[in-house]
Amino acid sequence: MDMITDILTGFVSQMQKPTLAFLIGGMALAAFGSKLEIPEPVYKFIVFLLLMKVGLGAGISVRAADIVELAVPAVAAALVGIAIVLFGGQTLARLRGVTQVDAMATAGLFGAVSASTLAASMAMLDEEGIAYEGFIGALYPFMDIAALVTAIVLARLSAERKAAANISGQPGGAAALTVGEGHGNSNAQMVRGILLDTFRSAAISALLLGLALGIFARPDSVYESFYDILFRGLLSILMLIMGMEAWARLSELRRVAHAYVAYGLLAPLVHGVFGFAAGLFVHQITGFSGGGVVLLAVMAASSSDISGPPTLRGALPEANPSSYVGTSTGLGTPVAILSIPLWIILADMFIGV
Amino acid sequence: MDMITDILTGFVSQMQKPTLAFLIGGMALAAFGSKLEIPEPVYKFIVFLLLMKVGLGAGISVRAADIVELAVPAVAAALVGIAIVLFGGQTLARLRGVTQVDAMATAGLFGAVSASTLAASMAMLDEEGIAYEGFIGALYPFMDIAALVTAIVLARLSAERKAAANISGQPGGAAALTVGEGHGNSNAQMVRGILLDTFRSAAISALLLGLALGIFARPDSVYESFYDILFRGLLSILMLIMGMEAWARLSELRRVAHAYVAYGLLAPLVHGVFGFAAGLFVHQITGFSGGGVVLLAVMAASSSDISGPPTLRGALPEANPSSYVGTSTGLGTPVAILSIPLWIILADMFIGV
Amino acid sequence: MDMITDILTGFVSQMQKPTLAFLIGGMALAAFGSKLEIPEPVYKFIVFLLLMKVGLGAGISVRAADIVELAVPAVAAALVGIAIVLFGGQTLARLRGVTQVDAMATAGLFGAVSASTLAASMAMLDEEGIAYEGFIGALYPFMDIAALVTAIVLARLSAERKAAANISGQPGGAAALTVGEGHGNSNAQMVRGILLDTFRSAAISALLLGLALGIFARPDSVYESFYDILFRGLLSILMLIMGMEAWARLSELRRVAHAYVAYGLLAPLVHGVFGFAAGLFVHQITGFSGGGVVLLAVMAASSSDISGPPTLRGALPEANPSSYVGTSTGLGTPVAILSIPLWIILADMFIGV
Amino acid sequence: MYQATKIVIITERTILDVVTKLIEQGGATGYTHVEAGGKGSRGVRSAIRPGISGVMANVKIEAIVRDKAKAEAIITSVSEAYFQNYSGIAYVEPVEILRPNKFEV
Amino acid sequence: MYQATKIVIITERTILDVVTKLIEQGGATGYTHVEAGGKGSRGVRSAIRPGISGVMANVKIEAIVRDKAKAEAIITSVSEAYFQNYSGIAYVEPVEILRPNKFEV
Amino acid sequence: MYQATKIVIITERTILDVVTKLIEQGGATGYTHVEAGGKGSRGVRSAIRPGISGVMANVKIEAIVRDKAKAEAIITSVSEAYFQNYSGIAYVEPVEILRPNKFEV
Ligand SMILES: Nc1ncnc2c1ncn2[C@@H]1O[C@H](COP(=O)(O)O)[C@@H](O)[C@H]1O
Ligand SMILES: Nc1ncnc2c1ncn2[C@@H]1O[C@H](COP(=O)(O)O)[C@@H](O)[C@H]1O
Ligand SMILES: Nc1ncnc2c1ncn2[C@@H]1O[C@H](COP(=O)(O)O)[C@@H](O)[C@H]1O
Ligand code: NA
Ligand code: NA
Ligand code: NA
Repeated sequence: MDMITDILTGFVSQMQKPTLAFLIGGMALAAFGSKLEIPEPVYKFIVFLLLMKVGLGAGISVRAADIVELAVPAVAAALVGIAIVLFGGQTLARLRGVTQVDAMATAGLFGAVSASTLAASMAMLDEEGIAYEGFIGALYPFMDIAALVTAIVLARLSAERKAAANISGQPGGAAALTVGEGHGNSNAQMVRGILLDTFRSAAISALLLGLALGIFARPDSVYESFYDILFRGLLSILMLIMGMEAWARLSELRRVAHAYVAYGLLAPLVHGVFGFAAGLFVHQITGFSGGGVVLLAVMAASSSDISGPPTLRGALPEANPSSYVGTSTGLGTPVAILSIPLWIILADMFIGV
Repeated sequence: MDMITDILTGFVSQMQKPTLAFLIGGMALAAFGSKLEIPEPVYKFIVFLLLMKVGLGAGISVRAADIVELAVPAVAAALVGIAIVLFGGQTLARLRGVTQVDAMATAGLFGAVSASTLAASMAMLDEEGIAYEGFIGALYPFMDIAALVTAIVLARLSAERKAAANISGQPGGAAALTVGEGHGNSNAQMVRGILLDTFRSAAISALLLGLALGIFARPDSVYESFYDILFRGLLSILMLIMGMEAWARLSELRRVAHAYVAYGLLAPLVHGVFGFAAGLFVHQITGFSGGGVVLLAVMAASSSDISGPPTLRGALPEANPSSYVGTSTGLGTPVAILSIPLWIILADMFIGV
Repeated sequence: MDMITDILTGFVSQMQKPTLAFLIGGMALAAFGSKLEIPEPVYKFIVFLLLMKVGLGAGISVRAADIVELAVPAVAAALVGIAIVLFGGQTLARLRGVTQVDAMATAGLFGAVSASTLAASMAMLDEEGIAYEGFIGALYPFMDIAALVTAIVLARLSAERKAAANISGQPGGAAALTVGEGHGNSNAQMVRGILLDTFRSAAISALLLGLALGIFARPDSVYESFYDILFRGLLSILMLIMGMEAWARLSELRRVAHAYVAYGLLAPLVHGVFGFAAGLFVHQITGFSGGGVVLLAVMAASSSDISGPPTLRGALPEANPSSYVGTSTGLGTPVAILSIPLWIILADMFIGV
Repeated sequence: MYQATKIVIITERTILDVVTKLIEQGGATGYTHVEAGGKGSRGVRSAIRPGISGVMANVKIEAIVRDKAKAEAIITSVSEAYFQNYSGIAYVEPVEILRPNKFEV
Repeated sequence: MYQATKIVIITERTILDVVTKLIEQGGATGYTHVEAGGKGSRGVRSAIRPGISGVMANVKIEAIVRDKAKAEAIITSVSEAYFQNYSGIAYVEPVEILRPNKFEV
Repeated sequence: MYQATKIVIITERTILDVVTKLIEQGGATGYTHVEAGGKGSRGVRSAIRPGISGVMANVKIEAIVRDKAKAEAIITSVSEAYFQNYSGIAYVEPVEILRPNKFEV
């Protein structure tokens, strides 16, 4: 009885945290049919500022980090991204009403990383005074790119296999110019093309720019006096936006199989466990902090909602965006954000934070 | 002679206050034909941030306030909103060239509240170090919604009465889908529909969201480190925008009766007196502060220019937007903002601030 | 050998300064084909805020400045603007593939001032702790307007002379409504019209508004708590934008004569010397600071990329925007920004900073 | 190629939702809209400076319908329902389409 | 339904005001414009990335006039006045309108 | 005035670049595009609220070509290449132009 009260009290106090409260507020507004909207140019800019903040902060820390300390979690992040895609793609494709390519696209987004979710978890750790490696932001592209590339490559290979089996092919498919450049015939060329598209996407470019400036320039003063100061406030607005957006995208799910709803609700938790386990492993090897383990779990749990969808829309035209955008933005992101406290509690239990 | 010099000096020093100076600067720019423009997405966002600031601040204070202290001014605010509409609608409708529905729409906007004017008065009180109840922002929706709903209901009832008298009615009117939802046949349904539309409007939603977050979550840290810090600067830009906007909307008044010009210039002062009197009354009962009295007077004096017009355009299609937007945004808002110092002086004379 | 190492080290450390690093980062992103974009409404707003900051800061200082101290550099700034146009127009018009009107338009932009470059140089002086007169921002319109008006008037007079010689004229030219108002027949009217257009342009209006508010109102508190605080951070983003923009506009130069490339690369340095010399002269007369000399050199070196092009497009329709926009935004601005350290070094050598 | 009719309605941004509802009720399988500014009997309106309240913005709505009579019925109903109180114009144009079944309910 | 003619002019955003003045002088009772991007003989132009100065933005302007001769006169005058120095194209299309008096001066 | 054909393609914003490439390959000398929203068989799409990822935005692309056969060939090729996987419609309209050589390659 007491425990239930405890859990409930704990839950309510978690939901009162500004980050989670703004997310829930956004969903409530949208559900109520409010006409409030944050204009598109504004949220694009907020996302850019947060990514620059994460990138610059990571870049500044990378300068001082040693190579092993960095390389081990980076490899772990990439492997987690790949594992999520393999596991998620397999699982989803088996479910009723889900095509192979839609399964891969959806798993690709869930393997990739959500900037808003990562930023939210950093803010929550800061708030609780839990330390984490400053360079963590640098792990984002490893997991994100590994997941997207794996998903696209596997989906294309499977489509080619199917097309080879079924010689007639789709009419007109041959006439289409491939969206994006550099997609050649050989597999190596294909991977190069996908990589290029991914690196050029708005979110990855902003993050890498911040990283590069953090490493090679001396942006410390402007980082502290501007990007870091505005971080919390801008994040509160982004949470509101993600809440409204989640509600708007949920409606896409009415057009697709029920399997996506189940996946969207459960996958963040399962993937978070993948990330958490990888984090514990890195902790063993390099002394990675408890906060670092939390952030790796959150990255794994999160699903891309800004940069991933257009990359997939270009690379896998046959995949239905209603499925993957609805599942990721409509369910994956709010579930991942709301479950951040879970990873903090687990990390505290396993290794102390 | 001395007194005139005193008044002139006082006037000049008031106009030098950043808030008023930016407003006048905006009008001057527009009058000069400047091509400077603050992009629409930016001012939408600024208005949103200011409303969130007002709402969050009020919500945080509401937590600690007692119910009577809150309820009395809330009821007063609603009554003032209704009184302004009744009084203003009567007055305007008697003037030459003003139809019944245009009178009601215009009085509705003047009964409602302008977020920019309210924010400007809070900034001026802060600047002068005059205290006011933290929960004042929570009174905004009471006055705003009471006024808009009263105006729309009265205008519709009078139109129905006229239509019943004049059976033939307007051709095609029957075919029109009502703008907004939930407007049924019975009066109760009508009021519900109007209320829903009002609550869903961008400004009221933002304010209520801020209030709810302030009351139920713990946004104090982000409120102080972001919303409150940016408040003064963003307000200076909003004043500039309101100045340019006022000038642009003045031209609408060339198309409508002279009566609107007189109303736009005088109504803010008369309505302010209504609000001021109500404030004094609340002061007697609950010990409401002098700053609170000023803010109630300013809310009454102000006229809605962001959220009210689209609500009226949807609910009262026969009303001419040139009349009510021109009168409110073109004249009402600048007059209300420029007369803020008046209420401060009066409050100081009557009860000390 | 040592000196070369010194110079290289110095160069690398200059490029690491946040301002320059963000500029280079922007160029790199665009060159790489990144899809990152800062939305148009956002950069319009950033430019507005920086111009307000420069204007307000200058206005606040002007209050305390004496008239000679102000008038001498203002006249110098205007003369430098005119000298650049005369010199640049002559030089360019002699080169192969450059028409008279294109030469004048291009020289006009280079005589005018770039808000982003001026803001960058102020930030760099602040960073190094080098003092400069607070009113310097007030010199901007003198140089800017003098240069644009000179260029437009000269180009029009030369076109009229040509038209008089070659009576047949251009077909249809007579039917065109002149873009902008107030362009009459007599030369005085023409100059009035051009001046009006220039004063109404977004950048000059914003700067003059800031100046006027700084002089006549009391915006000191909001200046310090908002405009000044956000300055460095917003500038870093503007530098990124200018870098991406420079890369995008470079492609315009493929359509025009090679002469523009040479001019775009060299003119900022030559014009900077004009400004520097004028600054030294003012230093002799009024004791103008070393920092002030740097800023005068930078204004001269810079070329307008926001406000100047639309003014020229309206006033000189026959000039090819690919030439002047490509040369100024594509080459002039990055070269001028990257050479700011040069003027600091020179000022230190000549008079100490 | 198949004959079809394009309806165009230019009106106030605030009534986009109700106008498109009428278009769909009239039998169109879809519609497209773009933000617009303009000038007509009720003065200048602008997509970029729609006034701080937005009531001064226009929208241009287009719908392709197979049947010309249907097209005319739609613009007549929109016109009767809204153009007495709201700014707006409406017209139709002949077009040719590739996939006729896409535009039939 | 009544016959009328739609004028379409696609040109540089910076000359919107003067072009619409010519359209009104030519006898149109109104016009509608939308922000546009595009590509033609003078290269790529964009509504979303119009360059930091805005001189690289396009606008698409439409006006309905009753009389085809008037329509042709308007696009001829715009074309002669501006298309030597500014980017732009112009064309006309037949349309059918409901309320002919709305489009007559 | 000279006869010409206007192609109109309304499709997903993300494939603007590849569609305009096909249009140019088909022999058009230029094109114009505007941001759009709309509704069709694949649900509601919006220019102002294109979703945080932007994949829910539409674009309307127009190109004038002299030759009607060319116009039909272009929309057929776009339709075959993209409309199986992407939202979109395409149609052509007759127009009259002033300067025929401007639209010939
Ligand atoms: N002759 C016209 N040609 C094109 N658009 C027009 C015309 N007349 C009106 N419009 C458009 O329709 C809107 C409403 O017109 P009105 O109801 O006459 O004010 C205007 O703002 C214009 O966008
Ligand atoms: N063939 C065409 N079809 C449609 N729009 C065109 C065409 N040619 C040019 N345009 C538009 O007109 C603008 C100016 O064209 P231009 O003067 O040829 O550079 C372009 O930016 C396009 O928006
Ligand atoms: N009947 C129609 N009339 C006008 N536009 C349409 C129509 N059907 C579809 N569209 C537009 O084409 C887009 C894609 O349509 P769809 O592929 O049917 O989802 C929609 O979002 C609309 O913008
Ligand atoms: Na993930
Ligand atoms: Na009021
Ligand atoms: Na210069």
